[in-house]
Amino acid sequence: MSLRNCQCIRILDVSPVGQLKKPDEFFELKLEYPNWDGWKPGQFVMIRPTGWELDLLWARPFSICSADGETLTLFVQKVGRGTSRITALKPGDTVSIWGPLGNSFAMEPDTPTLLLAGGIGIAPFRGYVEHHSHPENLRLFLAHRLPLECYPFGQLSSKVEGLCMLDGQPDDLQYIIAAMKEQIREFAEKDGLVLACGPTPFMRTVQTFANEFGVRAQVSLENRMACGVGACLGCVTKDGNDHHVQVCTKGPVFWTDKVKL
Amino acid sequence: MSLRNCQCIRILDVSPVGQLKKPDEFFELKLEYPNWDGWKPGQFVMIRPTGWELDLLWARPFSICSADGETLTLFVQKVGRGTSRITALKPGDTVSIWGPLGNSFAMEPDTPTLLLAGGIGIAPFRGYVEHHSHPENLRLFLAHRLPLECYPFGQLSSKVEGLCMLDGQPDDLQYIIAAMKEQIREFAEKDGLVLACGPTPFMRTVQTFANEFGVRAQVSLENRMACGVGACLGCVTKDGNDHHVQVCTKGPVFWTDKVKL
Amino acid sequence: MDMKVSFGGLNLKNPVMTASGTFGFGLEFAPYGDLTKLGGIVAKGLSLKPREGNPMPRIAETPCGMLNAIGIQNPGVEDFITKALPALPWKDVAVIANLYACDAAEFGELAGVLAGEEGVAALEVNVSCPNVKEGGIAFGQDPKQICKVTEAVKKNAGNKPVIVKLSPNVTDIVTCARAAAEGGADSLSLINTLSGMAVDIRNRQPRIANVIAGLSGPAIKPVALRCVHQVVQAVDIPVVGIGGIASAEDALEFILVGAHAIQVGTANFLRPDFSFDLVDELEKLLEDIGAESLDEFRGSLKLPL
Amino acid sequence: MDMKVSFGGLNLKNPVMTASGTFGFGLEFAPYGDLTKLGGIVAKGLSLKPREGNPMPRIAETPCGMLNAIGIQNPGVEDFITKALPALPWKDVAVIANLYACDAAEFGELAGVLAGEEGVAALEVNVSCPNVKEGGIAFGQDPKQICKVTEAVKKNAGNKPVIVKLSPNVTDIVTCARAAAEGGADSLSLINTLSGMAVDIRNRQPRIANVIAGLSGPAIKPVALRCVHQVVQAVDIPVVGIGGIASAEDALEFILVGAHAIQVGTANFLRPDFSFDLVDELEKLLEDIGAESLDEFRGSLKLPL
Ligand SMILES: Cc1cc2nc3c(=O)[nH]c(=O)nc-3n(C[C@H](O)[C@H](O)[C@H](O)COP(=O)(O)OP(=O)(O)OC[C@H]3O[C@@H](n4cnc5c(N)ncnc54)[C@H](O)[C@@H]3O)c2cc1C
Ligand SMILES: Cc1cc2nc3c(=O)[nH]c(=O)nc-3n(C[C@H](O)[C@H](O)[C@H](O)COP(=O)(O)OP(=O)(O)OC[C@H]3O[C@@H](n4cnc5c(N)ncnc54)[C@H](O)[C@@H]3O)c2cc1C
Ligand SMILES: Cc1cc2nc3c(=O)[nH]c(=O)nc-3n(C[C@H](O)[C@H](O)[C@H](O)COP(=O)(O)O)c2cc1C
Ligand SMILES: Cc1cc2nc3c(=O)[nH]c(=O)nc-3n(C[C@H](O)[C@H](O)[C@H](O)COP(=O)(O)O)c2cc1C
Ligand code: FES
Ligand code: FES
Repeated sequence: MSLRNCQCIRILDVSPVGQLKKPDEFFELKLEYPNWDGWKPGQFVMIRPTGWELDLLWARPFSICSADGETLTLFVQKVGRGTSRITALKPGDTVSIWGPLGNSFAMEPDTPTLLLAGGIGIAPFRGYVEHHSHPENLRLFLAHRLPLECYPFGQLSSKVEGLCMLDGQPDDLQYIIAAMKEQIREFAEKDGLVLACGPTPFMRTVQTFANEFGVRAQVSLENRMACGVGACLGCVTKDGNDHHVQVCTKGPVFWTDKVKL
Repeated sequence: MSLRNCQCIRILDVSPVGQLKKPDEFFELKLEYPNWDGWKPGQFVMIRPTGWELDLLWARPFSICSADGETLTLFVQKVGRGTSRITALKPGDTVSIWGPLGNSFAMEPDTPTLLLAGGIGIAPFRGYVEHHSHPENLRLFLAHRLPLECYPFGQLSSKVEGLCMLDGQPDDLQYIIAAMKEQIREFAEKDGLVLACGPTPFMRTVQTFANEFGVRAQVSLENRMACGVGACLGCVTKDGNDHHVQVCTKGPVFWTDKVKL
Repeated sequence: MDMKVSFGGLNLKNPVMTASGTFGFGLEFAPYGDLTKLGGIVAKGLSLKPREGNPMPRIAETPCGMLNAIGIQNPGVEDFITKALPALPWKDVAVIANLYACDAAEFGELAGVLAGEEGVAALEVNVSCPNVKEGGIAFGQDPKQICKVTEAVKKNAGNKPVIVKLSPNVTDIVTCARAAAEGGADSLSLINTLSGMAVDIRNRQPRIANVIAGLSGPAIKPVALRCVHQVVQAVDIPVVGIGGIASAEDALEFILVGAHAIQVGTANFLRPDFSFDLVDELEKLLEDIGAESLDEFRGSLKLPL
Repeated sequence: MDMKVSFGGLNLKNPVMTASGTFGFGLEFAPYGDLTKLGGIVAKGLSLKPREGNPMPRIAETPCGMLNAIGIQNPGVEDFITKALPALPWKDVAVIANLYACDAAEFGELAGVLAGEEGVAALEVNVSCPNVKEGGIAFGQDPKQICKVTEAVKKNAGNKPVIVKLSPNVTDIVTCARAAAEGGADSLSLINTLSGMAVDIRNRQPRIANVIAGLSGPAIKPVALRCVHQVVQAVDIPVVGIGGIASAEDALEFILVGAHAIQVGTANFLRPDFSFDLVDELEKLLEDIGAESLDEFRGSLKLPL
């Protein structure tokens, strides 16, 4: 098991991604690599900037996007007060960070694997692709609301087969859902694996189709979290037996037949 | 009456004063000049940095140190959470500011006037000296705990007669009090005016000697303030008739025979 | 969007009022905005006789809040009527007097003095003042007393609407609200401050001379919302929401749970022009979130079945 | 400095405990610090039968605080005894069970089950849970019930010390404290959460499925300090201070007003190593402010005459 102690580390760089159209929604955060002895794609960290005064109490959870022995990279979408302040951090600022937390995505190098990302849900898949020994078995499908350049899609589609669809007009959603269904059916037919990360409605859709076609599938949940360590019971979801389980420790990744969304 | 509307203005510069010995206790803050049609030495402003979240609710009061049509200068001592954050502001950051507030020091150009400053209490006297038409009638006495270079003493002692005493050792205080007494007696004898600004115990001592020698004297009080406009009644002091009066609007400057300390 | 609101005998041009004790007599804020822009001004607490209030220190900052124990320092109701009231633009903004007394008879008397004042739009009864030692707490926390005081004020108030201001320092705020309604209150305002305390570990003294003080500001907003919600659900008379409002979003939260108007207290200390700006921001935010009208939005909280 | 503290049948190596519901069963925090460094660990609330707790969402952030309505989700007392307890280093740190039930008889039964467990240092009785709809509120807010429950627990607790945890959502906390003392409590812990609420103006829904939830964190510290102060002044049994502690200074404030120990709740979410660090910081700060000893400092608040 990897060390999960809480550390105070320095920000190396915060840079907006896809400046051109929407300059300040997506950010790549580079931090000093914490003293970890490993991590797995799908795991996440809790981050709380030092010197946040007390009016934002909680840390915020972010998927580990990528890491080498020197740098930890996160991919952060600015959606509210916490992410606004996190993306305004400057090099040299410090954060409390604990992790790697939670379980990880199934990794079966020889199985055809479909990666379904809804928007920012692409974050953990960057690490997944980097960790995968047979990227030729991977296909990445991204549903995106903003211009493609806002996401780390290019970095991935150079290594794996990539598909993307813009969710820009009201009608787009139905085409995306239809395409997703088709993809899931295809991977069910080749006895593949489906991994998904994105907003809850997106995860529900994936679950429905996975059930329909009987394919093995995992979804990563983004429930609100206070502690990240399984203690507060604020982040729970229902498992297959209708029991409340912590998303932070029993997840964030769940097999679609073992979770109620 | 001058305009006292609340404005959002930019910080031009924040620089530590007297770096050498104690690098981060005293700061000179330069701000854009707010759209005022005037101000008087002894008046103050309330300042609250924009983007302070809600865990420091109140603005903080500071004496107007000096101002020309372009720049407003304050002199800030870091003593707690609020002043720590104010002195960490960067050029371009903005603050809400309202003022000029309160009354001002008596200004009688032809009267020999003794300015008694305790530490940071020197701040309003910089403006006083600059506004005075006969600085040769002024004498400045500063009791200081930190090295002299930490205070804007040099700027003033080039224009007026300046005396200063270091309050460094436990014994120093009694000598300072004795010297102050002597000074006050001297100005009483020449029918002068005594103006004082500093911590409350310092103001009490001034009051005692002023009474003893029957000299006209004013003290500026530094009570904690929430509104700065006379509304909250959190800053009151007792006047000569034992009535509670607001320091922010009836003061901060009081004649020593019209206030109970 | 039409921001006018009428309830409990009051007609306000918008739901933004300022809370008693945080806006002086209103005039202190005239240099920072147009007083007639506000929905209403609740003046600082008034007693029959002038009061010097509590000893110093009286205020302390706390996490996202503040403590105060001013002790209803005020020049007395007569002074208000002769000095502050005539100086206020009461023809163009509802000026509400806030009444403080220590028994029902005195409350009645106060109401009688103000009943004839054309410039006073309504009377708000402070049955809760948790700051003042002399029996303040017990009396605002006892439904029977609340009813009695309300009756006494109502009896002498002539045609002035009566707002009863409730304390949150009770086991059951709904019982207190019912007691005020029973006593004839035209509307309720809540909450007053929570009973709190702060100490200094270095000098080992309380930070407030009165030791116990009233907690206000954003920190108490969740408690205030809960109280307003409970009272709106249980009582038929209109409610004015107070407690920790520091943004247009906060104000709309109170309206969403069913408040007809809101009062801004501690946030007036964030910036003296806060309440003035809030009037505009409130209307804009209502539009932004797609509300059809203030009436449609008010109380439209969807509760789980 | 000697940080040991003994009170109400408990001997702790220092006054820092973790509050129920915010530190899991303790084991969740083992990767972040040495559990045996703490003065005590209060485990999450236990009921006789397993409980699924409330529907989601259960938590919301508020200014300097948070709301929770977990609803005492727990695997039941038997599961605790067979799984978590044996895994905890209870020989080297006081492990305190927190009991939740909805009537006195059930509380007694729970106490009976735990009385024989060597690993349990004391029982903390949660008479206040403001989160759970089924009668939770009324029953923790009624002095008679508090006394009855305390008696029932005490009767079955064997030689385990009993701590009664009080709710601040009452008109008079002193009466509740007296009732617990009368029922035989060895000590009191306070405060539990304040009853609060949050709503979302965009989807017009409560932010917590249970609608009403418990407010905790720095926002409530002034209320907690006031409650501890009032109880310490009025009641003879020792008090554990809880509510908004987020620094060593906060912890010392509670000790200054007279608490024997303190519990850290919401601040465990600031950083999972918060409570571990607090142990060191507390000792250091006590020395910095020139206290002679913990005993000398405790309750040394200078009140005005
Ligand atoms: C395991 C996990 C991994 C995550 N990975 C990433 C990541 O790699 N990159 C990234 O940008 N975000 C990620 N998130 C989501 C991220 O944590 C939230 O966006 C963030 O906490 C929002 O904080 P805020 O203060 O800015 O928003 P708030 O002001 O708290 O809320 C703003 C809006 O966002 C919604 N919201 C806030 N937090 C969440 C949440 N946790 N889940 C769903 N909705 C929320 C609120 O309902 C509100 O509408 C992850 C979440 C989890 C649980
Ligand atoms: C009219 C007026 C003019 C002032 N002019 C200046 C000035 O020109 N330069 C300057 O540096 N300071 C000035 N002050 C004092 C300044 O406002 C306080 O130092 C500041 O508010 C402290 O805020 P803080 O958050 O840093 O300290 P806090 O964390 O609030 O307190 C830190 C310590 O300082 C004490 N303290 C805090 N505020 C005050 C206060 N207002 N009066 C006395 N003690 C206090 C506290 O008791 C505590 O011991 C003035 C005050 C007033 C009322
Ligand atoms: C400094 C101060 C003085 C107050 N004085 C009074 C008062 O005289 N009468 C009254 O009914 N309420 C008084 N209050 C309570 C406020 O009107 C309001 O109910 C409370 O502060 C909660 O609102 P807030 O959180 O927006 O401040 C006072 C509050 C403060 C902060
Ligand atoms: C998520 C959460 C769960 C809680 N669960 C319990 C519980 O099971 N039993 C209990 O007695 N108190 C429970 N509490 C209350 C805390 O123990 C504590 O009394 C309260 O949070 C105030 O302290 P704080 O401000 O330091 O958090 C819970 C608090 C939180 C935040
Ligand atoms: S975030 Fe606390 S249990 Fe999952
Ligand atoms: S600071 Fe509010 S009255 Fe002076």
